[in-house]
Amino acid sequence: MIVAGCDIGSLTAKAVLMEHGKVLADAVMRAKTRPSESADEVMQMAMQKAGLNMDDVGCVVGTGYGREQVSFVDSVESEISCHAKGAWHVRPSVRMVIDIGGQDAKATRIDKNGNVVRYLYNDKCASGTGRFLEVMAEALEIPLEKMGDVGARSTEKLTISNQCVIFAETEVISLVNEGKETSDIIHALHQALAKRVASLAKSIEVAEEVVMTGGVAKNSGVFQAISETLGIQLKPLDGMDPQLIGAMGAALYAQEKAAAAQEAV
Amino acid sequence: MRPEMREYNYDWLMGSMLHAASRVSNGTPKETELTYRYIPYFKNVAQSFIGAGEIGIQILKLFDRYYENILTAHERGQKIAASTFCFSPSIFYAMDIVPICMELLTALGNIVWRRGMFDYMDYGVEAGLPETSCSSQRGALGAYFAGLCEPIDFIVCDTPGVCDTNANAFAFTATFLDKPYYALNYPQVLGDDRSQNYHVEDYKELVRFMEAQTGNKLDYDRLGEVLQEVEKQDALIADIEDMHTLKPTPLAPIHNIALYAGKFTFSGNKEYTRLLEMIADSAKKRVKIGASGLKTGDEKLRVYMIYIDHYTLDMNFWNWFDENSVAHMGGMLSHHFRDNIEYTEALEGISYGVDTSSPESMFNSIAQMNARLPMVRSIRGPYDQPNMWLEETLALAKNFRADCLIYNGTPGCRNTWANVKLMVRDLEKHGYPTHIMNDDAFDDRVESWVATRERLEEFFQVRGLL
Amino acid sequence: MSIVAGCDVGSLTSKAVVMKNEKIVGSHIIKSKPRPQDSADAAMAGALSAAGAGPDDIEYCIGTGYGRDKILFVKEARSEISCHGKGARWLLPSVQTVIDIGGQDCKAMKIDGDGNVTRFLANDKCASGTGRFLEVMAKVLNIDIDAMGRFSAKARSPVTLAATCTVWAQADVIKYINSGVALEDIGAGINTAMAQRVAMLVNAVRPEGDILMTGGVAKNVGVVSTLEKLLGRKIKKTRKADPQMAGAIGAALLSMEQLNGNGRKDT
Amino acid sequence: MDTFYDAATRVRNKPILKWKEEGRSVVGYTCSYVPAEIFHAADILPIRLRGIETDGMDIGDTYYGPFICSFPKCILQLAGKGMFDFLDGAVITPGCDAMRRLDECWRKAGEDYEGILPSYFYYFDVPHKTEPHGMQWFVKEIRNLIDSVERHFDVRITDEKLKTAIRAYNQGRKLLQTVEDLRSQAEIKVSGTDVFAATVASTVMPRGEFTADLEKWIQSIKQNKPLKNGQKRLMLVGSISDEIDLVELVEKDNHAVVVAENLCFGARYESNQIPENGNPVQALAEHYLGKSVCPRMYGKYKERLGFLKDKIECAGVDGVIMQNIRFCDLHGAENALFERDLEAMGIPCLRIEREYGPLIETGRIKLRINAFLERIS
Ligand SMILES: Nc1ncnc2c1ncn2[C@@H]1O[C@H](COP(=O)(O)OP(=O)(O)O)[C@@H](O)[C@H]1O
Ligand SMILES: Nc1ncnc2c1ncn2[C@@H]1O[C@H](COP(=O)(O)OP(=O)(O)O)[C@@H](O)[C@H]1O
Ligand code: SF4
Ligand code: SF4
Ligand code: SF4
Repeated sequence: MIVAGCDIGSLTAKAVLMEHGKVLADAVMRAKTRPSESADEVMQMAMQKAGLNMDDVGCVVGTGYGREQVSFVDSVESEISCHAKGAWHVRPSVRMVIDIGGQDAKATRIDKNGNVVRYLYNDKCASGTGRFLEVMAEALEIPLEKMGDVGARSTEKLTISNQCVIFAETEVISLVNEGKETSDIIHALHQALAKRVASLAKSIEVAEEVVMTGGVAKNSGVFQAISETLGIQLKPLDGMDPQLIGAMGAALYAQEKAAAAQEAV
Repeated sequence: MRPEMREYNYDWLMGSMLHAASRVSNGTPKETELTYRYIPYFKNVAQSFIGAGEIGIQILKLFDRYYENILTAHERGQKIAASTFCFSPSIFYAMDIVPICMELLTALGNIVWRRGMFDYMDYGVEAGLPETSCSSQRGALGAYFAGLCEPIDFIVCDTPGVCDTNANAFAFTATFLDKPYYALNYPQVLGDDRSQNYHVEDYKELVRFMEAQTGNKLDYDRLGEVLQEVEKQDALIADIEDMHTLKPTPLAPIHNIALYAGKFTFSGNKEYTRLLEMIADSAKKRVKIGASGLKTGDEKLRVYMIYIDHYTLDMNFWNWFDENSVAHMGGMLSHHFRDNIEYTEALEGISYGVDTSSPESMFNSIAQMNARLPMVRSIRGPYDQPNMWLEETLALAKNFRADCLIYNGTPGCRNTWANVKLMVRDLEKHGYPTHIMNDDAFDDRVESWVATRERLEEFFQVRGLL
Repeated sequence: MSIVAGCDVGSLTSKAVVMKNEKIVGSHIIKSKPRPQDSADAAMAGALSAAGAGPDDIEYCIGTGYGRDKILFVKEARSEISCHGKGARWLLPSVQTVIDIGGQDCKAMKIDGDGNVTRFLANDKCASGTGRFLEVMAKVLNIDIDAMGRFSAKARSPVTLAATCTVWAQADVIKYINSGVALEDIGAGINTAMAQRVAMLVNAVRPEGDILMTGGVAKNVGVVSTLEKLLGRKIKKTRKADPQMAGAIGAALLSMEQLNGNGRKDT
Repeated sequence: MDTFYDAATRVRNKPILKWKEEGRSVVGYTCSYVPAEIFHAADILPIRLRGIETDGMDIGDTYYGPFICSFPKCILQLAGKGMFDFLDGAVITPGCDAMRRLDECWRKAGEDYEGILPSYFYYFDVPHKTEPHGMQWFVKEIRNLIDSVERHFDVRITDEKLKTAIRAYNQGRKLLQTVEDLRSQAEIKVSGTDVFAATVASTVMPRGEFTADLEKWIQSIKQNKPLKNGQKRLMLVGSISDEIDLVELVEKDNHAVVVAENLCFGARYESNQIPENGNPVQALAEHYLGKSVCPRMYGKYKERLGFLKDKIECAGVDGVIMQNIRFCDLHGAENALFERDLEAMGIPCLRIEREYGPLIETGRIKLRINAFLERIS
């Protein structure tokens, strides 16, 4: 049976279609103000790619900030469980998931069956989020996708210590004014973000095998910086787009649900 | 502060509303409806208290009395003492002083007023308290700074050594309003002889201070009477707590707050004894038929709150417990530690007894009792030392058979926020799923109830609890 | 008569004013660029061309704003607090209390009859309570910053909001959007949150006399009207010039004082 | 002066490293309520724990929660990074709540990072009052501390040794007071930054060496030409600070000189000499607890205000800058009271809230200082 997971995040909406544990198609788009619109559109995108329509999909599970607003889902699951499930499916040996999305960062410890043991959100004063990087990318006039590469070219060590997104922006601008290299500033930003997120993971005790999910995981600079700060190498997700892990987890829940329903029949 | 708020005296307004609400239940339906019209914002809350039956009504009456005492104290020639929660007011009653518990006033204002205590809290900041200081005192104190209350005569608190923000708020008030001030100070350990002596010495100094303020000597006979009443209350609480351990618990979430709100306002008073008797009776009735105290009648989960156990406006938090069939096992604030209670047995030196045989023994009793009230008892020293926060939490969680734990505080609470991450880590190791709430128990603006609720639901779902 | 100028390079916008005889003869406002020099040059070029003058005509120029130390063509730099004080006094001679909310900062000050600041307090805590807070929120709501101001008047029951943190408030806003709350109510809640923070600051300097708001947020009618309610005082309107220009105007006026020799020498 | 700057701006400064090379012990403490004389008497180098030179907060934030002053968090961060590995001991006090929880946070971090917890880790319970029972408690606390140092380090701290230590510290105090007198004069010959460097250095240098250097420095100050005229004379008060760059920032454009301060790492207790005869423990207790002017001693606002007024008068202060670290309630509230009372006396005040640590908010702080100077000129 074909199942779907739909992850309506604060910044992006994601959909994954799956069959027998394999991904058929996926889609990502910028979220709109109304979550329901984003959900409809991103689902359409994914189904178009797979050449399917809604009737072909047996069960849909929603997740993410906007999950309650999605009309076509059969049930909803929290992002925490979905990211855990998705990451565990891709890499069963994983015991900790660090998920950095647009709005928050979470560290989650999971057991050998993919169930959540403990999790923690970022604290109130929060610069450890994708939003932080976006604001900075804008201020530096660098596309988000390039941040990782640019940061890798850094030669001088700078520090950005302000926890507040808005004030960190000022700090960045004054570094620009001092004539500092963009690559060094970006490197410093990645370090700053990594430190915030690392303390989150450390607070619940870091496990052996850690993966990173959510959009920010695509940023190789952050990926590397977190590895360094934690003192262990984060594991790759074997080709799977980390931003889609939440939606994938939701699809896996949908699969379980569908299977249970079939059994009941 | 909004200028229109300055047109009302804060305590007069609160007193009037509570007075009206407490009398609603006596009226005919027509009269009730009419009264509600005068307290439109308070209507919902009043209804839910009254809906809770005679206990709810008794709570309203208690608060009505509390305000009446404050408003008429000076007419009656009594002095008013500003004080804090976790301070036993019994000594005030023994010395014929009218106490004000600032935190309770803030919490009550939040429950009663639709806009909560925001304006007063902000006024506290305008007066000079840091915005990051604890909202629990800042709310009511703001009203006092603005001069919207019956003036206080002196200040007494017991938080130096325990909580800076709290002690500091009262020290600030003393300077700001130019009032005499005495603060009990607690060492970091509890239970050893040296600390016990210190408690007594400090308490004696406190009594001398109050004697000087009132011009009256402490009357030991009166103190004896009050303490005997405290003893009676303690026995009732012990009964209630015993029943609270049963599954399902016969108590509703609201009973917890009644228990400690009463203790922080009317300890040693007959009114409080009556309230406790009512709670005990109703619980007994439910126990007999094995009924749950929850509205849904069905207990699915037991939660113990490791610090503050309520949440700002509208009684949202308790109602949520009720609606989700979650039994509220109380919090650090609502349990008490007199001798021979099951959960104190594992914790050496943490309980107190009341001995009224001589002035010296009474002094000792009341000083040791005060030193064992919630905050001053277990968050005074390192959380992982014997009988401090961790051990106490584990003992209570075990005794009340909690399934999971929740931390709730205020961003102003340096004391607990400085070590709650460590605490939770240890509690998880002991097998308790534990959730940290990021809200402010007194200020909705820090995190809205919508967000708080979502995080709570997520916790129960993700950890497989509900 | 001499021409003087003031240039205010803010975190979000940069403004330049050219004055003659205490009258504005040219002004210009642009969105700030990453480098303050560039912003200053562009803003000043605009103001000069509006005045029909050239850079050499300017006899004295003072820079202010967050980028004030980076402007090459100014004779000296002054803090925006002093400049807003002067500017406000020019905009409304009866003013005694000034509230300046720009992109990064919120300040409340009291001024004397000459526009000199006698007391001030600035918001140090965090970015909420600044114009940037409103911008971030407008973005989340996907509406125009202009429209946001008008929401307060339309709202039925404004939401309460985590005013302590921009980032956190944003999360709350998203939750409200997701649970289907009307945009007007959310917008009004944002304006209220902002106004509450500002009111605390303003009250702490003990406002007196006529109050004027300067800086970009003065254009947000929602914040202004809520603030009036919270303060229990009217905030005066002025048509003499855009209050967002107050800093640059003040800088130009200070330039004039320097020229006339009644300026202070040492600071 | 270079020695002072080195000592004041580096956690692992030369005198400490040299001391260690000689195989002697170093003990760190968190608060000015700890009688350093005790350690001096045992030939242990007592140093104030500081939070400078941090470049992140990942370890501090792992253990501490979010709403906490960054000063103790920075100490924990440094400890976690092994910057304090030269310590043979640490003494934690209940200076404030954030500070006393350093005990737990450091111990727990010690379970996760090997070797960061000194083998001697002591909790020194300073009471919050000076009434007779408070003083008695503190005397006993001092005796307990002495006992435990004797046991752990296998030393004997006799009354005689304590008296010698008191004498050594008194000498430094007297000299620091001389510096205070010098900077208060109408003709300013020394910058506030230099003086602060010297006072901070006094908390992390071996006393003998410090006193000798200070004496030389004082001689050289006397030879200095007066600084430029027309600068505003400022006083700096508020939350804990050992940051030289903060004073530097105030003095940067030569518009102002810091002529007085009332800071935890400053010279505020230095005007008091400890009696060198009689019972040394009693004398230490009366000095450290009885003469303290820090807001953790609740209910003593009037004394503290009086202290400020004296300094303001004696140093001819034009304006007072009051800073508090975010989440520091003690100083935050007190600054508001100071402002109220000092402004009423016609003394201009500037209140700022800031973050401790690498000076990141330079721009914002400078703006306020500039505006303040414009206001008072
Ligand atoms: N190609 C990319 N390279 C680097 N970062 C990216 C990329 N795409 C997205 N991001 C980051 O991911 C964030 C969005 O993450 P996502 O998980 O989609 O958030 P949410 O689920 O909360 O909507 C963005 O804020 C951005 O920082
Ligand atoms: N038309 C408008 N309506 C409402 N708010 C506005 C408008 N224009 C600007 N603002 C507000 O003013 C802020 C910019 O203020 P400004 O004084 O220019 O800042 P700065 O001086 O720091 O650059 C913006 O963040 C925005 O919130
Ligand atoms: S400083 Fe910034 S991130 Fe921190 S609470 Fe304020 S707005 Fe939020
Ligand atoms: S402020 Fe006081 S308690 Fe805090 S470290 Fe300084 S002296 Fe100690
Ligand atoms: S600055 Fe304040 S909060 Fe920070 S350590 Fe000192 S007294 Fe404590």
